[in-house]
Amino acid sequence: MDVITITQPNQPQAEINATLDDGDVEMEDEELDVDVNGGIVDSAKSKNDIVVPGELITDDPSWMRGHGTYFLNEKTYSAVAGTIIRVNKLLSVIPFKGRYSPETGDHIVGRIVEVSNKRWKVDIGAEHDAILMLGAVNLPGGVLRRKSEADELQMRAILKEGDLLNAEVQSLFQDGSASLHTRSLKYGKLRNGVFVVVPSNLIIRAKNHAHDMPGGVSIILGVNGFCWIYKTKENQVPVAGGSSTQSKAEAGFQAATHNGGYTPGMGSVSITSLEEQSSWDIYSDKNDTISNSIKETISRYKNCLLALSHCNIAINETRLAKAYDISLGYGDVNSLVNEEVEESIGEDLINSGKMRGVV
Amino acid sequence: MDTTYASSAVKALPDAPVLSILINHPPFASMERKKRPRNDRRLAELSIILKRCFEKTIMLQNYARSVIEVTVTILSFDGGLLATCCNSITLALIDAGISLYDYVTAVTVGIYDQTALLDLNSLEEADLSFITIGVVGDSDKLNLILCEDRLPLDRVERLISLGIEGCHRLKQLMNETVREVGTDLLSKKQ
Amino acid sequence: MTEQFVLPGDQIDVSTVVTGAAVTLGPNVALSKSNLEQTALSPTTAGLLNVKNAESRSPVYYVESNGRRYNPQVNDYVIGIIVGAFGEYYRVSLNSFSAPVLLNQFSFPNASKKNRPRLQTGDLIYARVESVQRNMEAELSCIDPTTGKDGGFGLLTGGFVFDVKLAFARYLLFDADAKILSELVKKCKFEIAIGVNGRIWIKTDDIKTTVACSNAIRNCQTWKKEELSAKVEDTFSVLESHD
Amino acid sequence: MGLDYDISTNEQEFVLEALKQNVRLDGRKLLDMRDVKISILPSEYGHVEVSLGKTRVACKVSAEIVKPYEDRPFEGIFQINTEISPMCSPFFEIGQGSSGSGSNSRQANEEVLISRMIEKAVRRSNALDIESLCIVAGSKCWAVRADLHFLNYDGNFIDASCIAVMTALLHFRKPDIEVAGEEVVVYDTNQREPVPLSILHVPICITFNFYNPNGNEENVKGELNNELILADASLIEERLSLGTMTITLNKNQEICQLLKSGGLNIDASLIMNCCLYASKLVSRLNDEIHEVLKEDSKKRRNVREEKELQVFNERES
Amino acid sequence: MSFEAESGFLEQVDGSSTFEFADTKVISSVAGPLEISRMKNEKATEAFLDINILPASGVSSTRESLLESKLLSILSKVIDVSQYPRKQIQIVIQMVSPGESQLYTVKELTAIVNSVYISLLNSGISLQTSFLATCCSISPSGDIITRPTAKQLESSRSHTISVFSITDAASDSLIYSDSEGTFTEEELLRVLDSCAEDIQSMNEKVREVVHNRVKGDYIWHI
Repeated sequence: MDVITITQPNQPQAEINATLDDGDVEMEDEELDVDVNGGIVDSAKSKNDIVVPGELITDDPSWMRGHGTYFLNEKTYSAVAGTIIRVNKLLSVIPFKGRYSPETGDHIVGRIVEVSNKRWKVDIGAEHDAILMLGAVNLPGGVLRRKSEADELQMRAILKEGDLLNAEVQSLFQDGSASLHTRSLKYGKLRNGVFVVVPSNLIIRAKNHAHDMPGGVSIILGVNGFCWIYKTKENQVPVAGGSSTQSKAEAGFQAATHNGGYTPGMGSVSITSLEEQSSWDIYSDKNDTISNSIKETISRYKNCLLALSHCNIAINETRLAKAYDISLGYGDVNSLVNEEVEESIGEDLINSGKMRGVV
Repeated sequence: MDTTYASSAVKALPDAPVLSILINHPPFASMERKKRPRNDRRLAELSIILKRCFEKTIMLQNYARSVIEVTVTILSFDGGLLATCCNSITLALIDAGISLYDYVTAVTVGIYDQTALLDLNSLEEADLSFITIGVVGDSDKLNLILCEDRLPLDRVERLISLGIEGCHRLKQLMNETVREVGTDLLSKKQ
Repeated sequence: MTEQFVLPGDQIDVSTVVTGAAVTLGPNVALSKSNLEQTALSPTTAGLLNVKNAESRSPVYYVESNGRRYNPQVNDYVIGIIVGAFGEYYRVSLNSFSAPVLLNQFSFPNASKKNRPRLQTGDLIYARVESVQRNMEAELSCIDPTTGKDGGFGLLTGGFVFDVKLAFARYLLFDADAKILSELVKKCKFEIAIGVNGRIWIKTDDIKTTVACSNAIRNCQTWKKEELSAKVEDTFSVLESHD
Repeated sequence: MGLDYDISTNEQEFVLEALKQNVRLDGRKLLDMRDVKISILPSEYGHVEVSLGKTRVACKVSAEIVKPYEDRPFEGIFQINTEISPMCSPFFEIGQGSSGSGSNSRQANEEVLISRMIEKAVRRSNALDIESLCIVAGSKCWAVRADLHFLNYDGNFIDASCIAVMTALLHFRKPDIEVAGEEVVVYDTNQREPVPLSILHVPICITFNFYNPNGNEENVKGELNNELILADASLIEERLSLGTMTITLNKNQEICQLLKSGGLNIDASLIMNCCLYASKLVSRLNDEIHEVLKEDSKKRRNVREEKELQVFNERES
Repeated sequence: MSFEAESGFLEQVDGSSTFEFADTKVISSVAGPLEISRMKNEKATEAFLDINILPASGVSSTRESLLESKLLSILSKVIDVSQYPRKQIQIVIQMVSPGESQLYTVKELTAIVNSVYISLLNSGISLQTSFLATCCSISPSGDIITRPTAKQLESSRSHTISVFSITDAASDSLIYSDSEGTFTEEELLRVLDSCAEDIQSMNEKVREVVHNRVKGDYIWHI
């Protein structure tokens, strides 16, 4: 009998020996058959079943096949490594990782990559660049204004290549690419902060993705994994952290209307020509003055975000706030870029979660 | 075993989906430290072969107007180049969440006298005749066969059947790893 | 054959033209540039000189040549392959490697913004050359200008398409007693569309007959008239003998 | 990006449907090869033209004396040039294959594969004994080169060019030489009969193409194993094929090279059948090549005898 | 003094021919007007002539580039390039046997020009005129040899290639001429005269070859 060895670099020595000793392919097959063929799920199987490409999910033809699956005859197979999701009779597999695939209503952060005919192309980390139509942005001069030809000619004055913005996915095209809009006060061009990218699958979908954090810093956790950490806007009713049921945007909106005073950079509803002039501010390229301490806090949040991403911990605002707390114990901001520190922040976070029984 | 690293990215393109595979073989990866010409036909051939291996296995129909770019960098070469590229690309594609019909696994099988050997190192490759076998999933169908040495025709059948078994075994190992990583990812997400 | 063989540089004899007649230059005939003192005609390629309406006041001079690559001429019937779409146009290939021509999505009978044909890349269409302009891509149309209806133009479904030489395609299309077609009629029932761009589409009831017909038409370009019947017979019998 | 053939969906569907019914456009059965016509140009040695149906390839072998490579003083040099020009079809572009892995167009891929295939089949398999090309170790050796001229494309360049190269190598005669120390005397072909190359074996390529009568899923997961296999594809068949395999064998039933690069997945037993079938074709083609060579040498001998007779007669008169 | 020519035997291109004289043999092919395959080659008002000359053995070198540029200067005068704006015409020449040593290009160029002319006629691409090329050498004793062999060429004092346009089956104007070596003005004129004469005699046979091709193209009609 021929000796067959396929060694896996990371495999512990004992296992390699076991393989060697066995020396028989057919027999190994039975022994090492780890759930490969047993992957047929009946409806009783637990919710988070892991499947891998080519694995049989079910031979029940009554299921409808969704994303991440394919079928032959009556059998449905998985096309990606991920977890099975069932919605009514629709069976789909969500990959563990992958490019962001936009869904209507997602709050995302993106970067302008191209200015073209009446539209911008926006890199949102998906397969295709998203499209932001000129008619889907708040034009300077107030929300009520209609777009004019002059606007078409000066699109670069509004948003140009390299600009970052946060927006909502308005609709999807047939090929899965997204059309965005920023026709709300909480969306628009981004300034006064730093841009961080984490894998999109780590961002936990929530009602709100824009949060004011302790330390005078706000954060937008784009569903696409693009995040923006910036100095909290002034003249704004302070919003209590994550426990607040009222969304920041709503609060901001109230601030704008109730206080009577306008908030620069919020694109408030304005009709006077004076305010029209100042509403160009929402597309300004200039940062406000930011104090060193705020800058340091922003950096700390950034490093915390990266630490979470490094440890593959799903991110939401509470976890980030906790990570921030933990990070304070590690002293200087600069020390946080150390890989070991990142890992121990992650560990601390998981442990603290376990202790409290939540997270 | 040599190590290769593959990354994949999807980007918009006006037409039909495109799969592009680029192989880097830096001088430090092999013993001779030979600088390779930029238009090395051997690497060009390798990348074409790999491209054809994956073209039918990736569900390209899901990626209209996109390009899937795969870059393989050979970090250390010690035999089984094509097979390892194949396996690492499979894992990289799975990691990138790209839809595949099944795993593509490949392994080299050599023959010494009457004995068939799996997975040769570069010294063995230099002296023995060997073939590279590639299989998709658990089937007995061949996706890839490459033989560049002289080999009696009547030996081929045995080498192929051993190769297929090797590929199936490799699939199991890769499967375990993918599941492990997946479980780990999931546990932290909770 | 009565037509005269000519080469570029040969002077075409126009002495027979009636004085005051307006001579039309057909395909492959140009004003000679070598002789500026008097108007002289010269062929631009090797071929057979033809004169239509020689005695009349509007004679047409043209040179027949049997090329492979088609140059669009207005009102020609052509078979094209859709190779792409942009804006409201389809890009259509008339010969492999030639520059594609255009087909407006509204150049179909009863096409409107809401109701227009959805053609896919790879679809085969039978169309008429609508306009040809220097420096612009030629444009096709699937509307018969006399009736405004489809007139047989439009999508060709099923069947098989193959290439023949240009003069042969013209002969098949215009010569009512093209012998090969009457021979084929004896053998089987078929649908045929002939494009003067050298493409012929044929559809019969089964695969083997289609193969036999297409081979017969294609190969008959090298057959003499008298051996045609026998060779058509051969072509069909070879395929039928097949298992 | 180069230009490509425009093939309609109608043709695609028709060809596949025909193949399913075991009908090919030129009347062949699936595994039939087209007739191979090998013609040796009479004016010189080692200039051969091969037609496979309408596919036409010429190969010209030439030799000159050069300095061997530094690291291989005991070996001669053997090079094969496989540049494809648009002469055989506008589909191919000049300089495509040499641009290496950077270029991604289909025709560039095709050219790289053809050139690598011939390289592996003939050069790597040691069909030509390059040690016999050594004249004076380290300073003088024969550099033999085979230049392939691709004249007309109708599919299956690989098989045709392999036959062309091997026939040309077998036919080629290099001038006779005499070595005196470091000095080499080269005799004109009129002075001394030129000598053949030392050919160790004759590798012949056979290419199969695969087609899928079912969906992708069936090919990956299904159990039908009814993929269509055909030998010696024509132009349209080659353009529509979903996978190809080239096996190179010599008459000793030895594989010199085997490549199935991805495409459709084909059952191992079918692959083995292809290999066995190929070995039959190879021995037939091998015989054909030697038949042509024998004919040619007979012809040449006659011509020579005639010439000699003429010279003799002239002298007599 | 004879030559051989054949036309229209390649399937995938629009025109093809071989031309062979005194051990020099070439195959040429013409395809066009085609879509431009590289944007940088596009010419707004005329066709781009994509000329490639492939040596019989070895890879293209500066020698082939030289021949290509000479051929381009001839062809751009005789092909009606303005007829095909933004298109390309692909012309490929495969040398089969050069019939002269590496030092000379004259015989090859002669065969190339004549072969391309026949291929162009076969392809149906618009020409302004017919044309043919021939070459002469002057031996040390002052004799003019038209279409010399390799040996005659090597022993010659000078050699000339000339291309004449042909109007009504007679050599008309000189399109291109290229001489090398030493010669007097009087000798050059004599050479050109004998070239013109030679071309006129060649034209008859070329015409016949082309006519036969056309007849073959219409065999179904006869």
